[in-house]
Amino acid sequence: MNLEVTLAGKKFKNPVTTASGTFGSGAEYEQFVDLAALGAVTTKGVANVPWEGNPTPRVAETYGGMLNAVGLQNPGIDLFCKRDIPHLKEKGASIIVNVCGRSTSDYVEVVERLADEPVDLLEINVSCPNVKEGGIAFGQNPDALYEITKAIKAKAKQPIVMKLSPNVTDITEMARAAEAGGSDALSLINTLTGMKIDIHRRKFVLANKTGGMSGPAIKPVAVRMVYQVSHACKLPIIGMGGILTGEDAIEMMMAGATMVSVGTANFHNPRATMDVLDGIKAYMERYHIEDINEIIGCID
Amino acid sequence: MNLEVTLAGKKFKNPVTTASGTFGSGAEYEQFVDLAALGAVTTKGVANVPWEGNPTPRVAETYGGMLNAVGLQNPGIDLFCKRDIPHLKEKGASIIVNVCGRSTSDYVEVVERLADEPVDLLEINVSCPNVKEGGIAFGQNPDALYEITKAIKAKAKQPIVMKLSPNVTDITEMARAAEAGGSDALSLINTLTGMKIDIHRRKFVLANKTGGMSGPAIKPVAVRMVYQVSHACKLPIIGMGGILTGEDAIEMMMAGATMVSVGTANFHNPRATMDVLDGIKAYMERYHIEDINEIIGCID
Amino acid sequence: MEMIKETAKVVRQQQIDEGIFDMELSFPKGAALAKPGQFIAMYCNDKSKLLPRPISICGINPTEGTLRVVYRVAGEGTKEFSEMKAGDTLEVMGPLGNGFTMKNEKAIIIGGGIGIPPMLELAKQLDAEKTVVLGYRTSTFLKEEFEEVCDVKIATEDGSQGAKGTVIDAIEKYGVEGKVIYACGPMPMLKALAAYAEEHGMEAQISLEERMACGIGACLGCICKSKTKDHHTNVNNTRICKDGPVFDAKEVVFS
Amino acid sequence: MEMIKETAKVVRQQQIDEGIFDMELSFPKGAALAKPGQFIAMYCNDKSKLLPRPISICGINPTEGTLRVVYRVAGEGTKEFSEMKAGDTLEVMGPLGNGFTMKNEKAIIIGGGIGIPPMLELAKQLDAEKTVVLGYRTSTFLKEEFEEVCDVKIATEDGSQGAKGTVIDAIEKYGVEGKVIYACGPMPMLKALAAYAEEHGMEAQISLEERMACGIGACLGCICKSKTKDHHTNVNNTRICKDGPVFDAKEVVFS
Ligand SMILES: Cc1cc2nc3c(=O)[nH]c(=O)nc-3n(C[C@H](O)[C@H](O)[C@H](O)COP(=O)(O)OP(=O)(O)OC[C@H]3O[C@@H](n4cnc5c(N)ncnc54)[C@H](O)[C@@H]3O)c2cc1C
Ligand SMILES: Cc1cc2nc3c(=O)[nH]c(=O)nc-3n(C[C@H](O)[C@H](O)[C@H](O)COP(=O)(O)OP(=O)(O)OC[C@H]3O[C@@H](n4cnc5c(N)ncnc54)[C@H](O)[C@@H]3O)c2cc1C
Ligand SMILES: Cc1cc2nc3c(=O)[nH]c(=O)nc-3n(C[C@H](O)[C@H](O)[C@H](O)COP(=O)(O)O)c2cc1C
Ligand SMILES: Cc1cc2nc3c(=O)[nH]c(=O)nc-3n(C[C@H](O)[C@H](O)[C@H](O)COP(=O)(O)O)c2cc1C
Ligand code: FES
Ligand code: FES
Repeated sequence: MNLEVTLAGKKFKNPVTTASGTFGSGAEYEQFVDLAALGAVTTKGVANVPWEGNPTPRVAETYGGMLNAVGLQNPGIDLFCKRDIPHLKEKGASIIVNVCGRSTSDYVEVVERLADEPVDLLEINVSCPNVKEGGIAFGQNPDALYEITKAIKAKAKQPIVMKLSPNVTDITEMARAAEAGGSDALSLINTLTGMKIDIHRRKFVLANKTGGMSGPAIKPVAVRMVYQVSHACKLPIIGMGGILTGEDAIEMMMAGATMVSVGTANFHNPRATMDVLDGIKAYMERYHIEDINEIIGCID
Repeated sequence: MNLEVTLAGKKFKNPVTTASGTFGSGAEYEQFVDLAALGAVTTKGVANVPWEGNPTPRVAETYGGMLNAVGLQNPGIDLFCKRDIPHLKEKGASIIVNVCGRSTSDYVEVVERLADEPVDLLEINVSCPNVKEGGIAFGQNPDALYEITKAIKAKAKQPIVMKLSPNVTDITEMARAAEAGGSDALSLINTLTGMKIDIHRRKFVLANKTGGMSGPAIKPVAVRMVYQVSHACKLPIIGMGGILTGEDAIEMMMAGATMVSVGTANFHNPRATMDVLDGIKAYMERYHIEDINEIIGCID
Repeated sequence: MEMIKETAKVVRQQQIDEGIFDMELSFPKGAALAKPGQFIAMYCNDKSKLLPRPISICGINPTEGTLRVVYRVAGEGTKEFSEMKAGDTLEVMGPLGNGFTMKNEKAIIIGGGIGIPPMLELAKQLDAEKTVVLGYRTSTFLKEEFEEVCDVKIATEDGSQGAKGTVIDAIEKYGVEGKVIYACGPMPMLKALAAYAEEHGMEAQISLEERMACGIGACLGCICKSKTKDHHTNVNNTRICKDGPVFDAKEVVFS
Repeated sequence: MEMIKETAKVVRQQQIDEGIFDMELSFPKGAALAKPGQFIAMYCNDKSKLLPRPISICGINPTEGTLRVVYRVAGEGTKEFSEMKAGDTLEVMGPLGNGFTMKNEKAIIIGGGIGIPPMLELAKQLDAEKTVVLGYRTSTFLKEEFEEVCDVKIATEDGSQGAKGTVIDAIEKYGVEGKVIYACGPMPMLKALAAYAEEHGMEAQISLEERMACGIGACLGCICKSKTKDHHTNVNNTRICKDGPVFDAKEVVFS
């Protein structure tokens, strides 16, 4: 049974990675997950300098999902390169680094800093709804997305994967802008912007008022967008949004994703990534599928 | 305890209505719900002529919600006026008619046909993601929305309530376009476009491939958009999207809705509208709220 | 049509075949109203699944106030039901739909696969000369119960019992005759029976299936194409949950 | 820190006060590892609620392989737990967090409201001269169990028992003294205790609460502001679930 997939010229031993921000840099999940058994570990968004993130409360549960407004707290690229990358390498993991920034030069600085690091892909988060500057501003405007993609691509040593926001009228327009800017692959979806009100205290549950919605509740939107994007441009896709089981992963791949990220599911079940991988294998066995690549985008 | 609300100059005995398309024209729910006890019955989208709708399967369950691609099957305005309006009036219900069309003239024809009918409000569905022509085309483009609003408003005898699609980058831009076009109120949200794949049959679950997602899964998006719109324009709002309980309704009203519609919840519990109403009353009693209007948009 | 929405209690549940469960529900008001061919909407306790599951009524016991359903584990919802034990409760709504119109004419009662259970109560209640024809893959659940009522012919896909092939093969092999066909089963079987009935000048009442949301005629989720314009929406669609699930085969447009 | 994720069985559950439940869980591997001040993540069986509920460990019985939790019904999740009976199962993960650092110095063990349960196991295990001070609204759940361990002082909001007011009122009224404060309770109480400890030159170990998602330090959902830069993210935030929930009060920036 072949589980290996190739995305943007890089080989991954299987299609399962972690959704940025839900898995730290892997260390926290090591008691539950063999990091080397994953296709890759996608790390929490990292910026050129440490970020404090938003005030608390930062997370809230919603029906079949959750909201977060962590605000990209991160240790900055220096500590990340010194501590997290070596640790992941030592554990035998392939690495996708998620990059965030407030301005184009922030992103470029991080990308340049990673040039000689043993990193497979750079996932560029231009779709975080929880920070005031940068982030989503690039992710909701095709021209801005094109420009920043081009700027990052010019400096990146590793293939880049622009991560798209679902909070747009037409996701295919954004996909094409990233493609035109030189992105090597696309990652979708980031979170849907949502809000929860505590009616007893008459307050927003999140200090940030709004947060990004994730989890199985949003899966139908994610599957739809992956399908649309896979038909609108030629780039390979890392699909995510609500994957809880192997069957969810298969669905995302049938819609057109070459790899899948498991996010919120980790909070529900710390072994979720492994369960997803096992579920994929079980599906392949049941239907006598020799090569996982057969199912990618298999329906039109 | 006062539950009466006024929206676009019309008084409703309480803020609870039904979400269009989930309650037929009321008759099917009469065994469970006293139609006169509702703030209003909002009827299934009606066009100038009968529509066949989409092929089946038309509905699919999703995590915490569902997809539908009914495609606005409806009997046309003639049979609607002859049968459904008199029936609702006989039962003592206030009526909000949801109007659909493929072109501006379709909408205008329906609206004119309703001029002398005992209808309180006209809810204009320019946001149905499940029909090829019309519908969403108007709902995702602010200029088109402005134009059609203006055209309908010019002919409408009753106040009009443009119903907005959540499948947009900036809901406030759409709200302002409808306001500028003369809409008397706004209704939001319609469904989020989603997709479900049957991985065992390798087929789309819905014949239409995509469908509109509704139910509690989408509530955080709905609350966020109601909140944003209530701060972006002056129009009163009918809020909907995932309301299952009285507490959900209170949340939507705190976010800025004057009335709330109960949709998918009816499928889960045919008495949902009544339970929502009872839940609102219980909340008011618990917190000694004399007038429901106090809580509308009570948080910033 | 009167219907009830209530919390019902599981009185008994047992597995009767691979993946097939037999559940008896205490639902007195529903049992008092139910007719053969109607169905109930069963709601999941797990709240991530909101829509009710439509399941046909397999047995009606108004004296005990119970309804019996026999169902196959097809996905998450039926899996949840299958794990319930006597004493557990769930929300149910019903009886729903029209049910069969029982005629006092020579009848062939036909069930295919998981379309077999709804025919049992009809076989019991139908006051007419009757033969039951059942189509199975291999294993023959509920067969003995039908045999207590009347003559039963069998078809199995592999021919391990009865005729090899479909219910039509069994009808032909055993020369089963009648004026009215009552049937439930997979779409291809119903389509074939509709053609068979037309060819032989028989009436055919067939019970259809479609994905449902409301179960009571409000959402227009579950329509089938009909030859005549539907009274409800004035188009060539009719609602399976409300105006069916049983239709005169002549009224149905098969795709 | 080792932690376990497993299906645990409810061994016993009873209501001990209005809205307050006492549950014993069979979770042998967790019980073998747990320390006072740690907590467990309890998952709901209803799948519409995905995030685990953090609940402090109130009792540890490694011999029986059980952990005890005492919790207040605050919303849907704790409501679900409260309806469980002996024999029911749920997923749990733990033990989580750091727990209290037990010092052999004269101690004041302080609990306020639903922050009282986590102090019971500490009171039992702490090998030092100690007084327990408990702040209640009115009704005094668990008080007797504390009294079996050591001297207990009470404050109630209405003064119906013990000192009227807060735990600080009780400390002052009864002249309770010590070198180390161990405390859990609402934020205003902890803030006041931090000030009190500083004023009196005492150490204060306080257990904090925040909304959590992962419970194990991965999501950065549950931070509190810290005076020094955190080893993990290199900013003035520290993770309550992983580096807490117990902190030296001097390290915490109260908002
Ligand atoms: C009128 C009617 C009577 C039925 N009677 C029986 C019966 O007596 N015994 C029996 O085993 N089955 C019966 N079915 C089929 C049964 O409803 C489905 O097998 C069941 O809904 C599957 O639910 P699930 O959660 O296990 O599957 P999932 O695939 O997880 O369900 C997902 C969604 O799809 C719907 N769905 C899936 N398959 C079907 C289907 N075949 N028909 C309608 N909806 C479906 C579910 O209701 C649910 O909303 C009947 C269907 C209809 C329409
Ligand atoms: C470290 C720690 C230890 C705790 N120990 C106890 C204890 O021993 N006994 C006890 O009764 N309570 C304790 N709590 C509070 C308890 O976690 C919440 O009351 C519980 O999560 C509420 O869940 P719910 O589903 O009933 O409420 P809902 O309001 O429906 O919960 C919705 C979401 O908010 C979260 N949430 C709501 N209130 C809180 C809160 N106060 N703290 C953290 N998350 C919250 C829930 O976990 C859930 O994700 C502790 C909290 C923390 C952080
Ligand atoms: C707590 C949390 C933190 C996140 N942080 C990041 C981040 O740092 N960078 C990023 O690109 N996406 C981030 N995301 C979005 C996820 O990577 C993912 O796109 C989204 O959650 C949808 O997947 P899911 O439904 O499987 O969680 C975060 C999501 C969550 C829930
Ligand atoms: C089966 C179904 C049919 C619908 N038909 C219509 C319609 O005819 N016109 C319309 O404006 N909205 C229609 N909607 C959208 C609902 O009115 C509502 O906006 C949406 O479902 C969100 O609310 P809910 O989550 O409470 O269902 C339909 C929704 C469903 C589920
Ligand atoms: S299921 Fe709603 S009309 Fe049949
Ligand atoms: S809850 Fe995730 S870091 Fe604490």
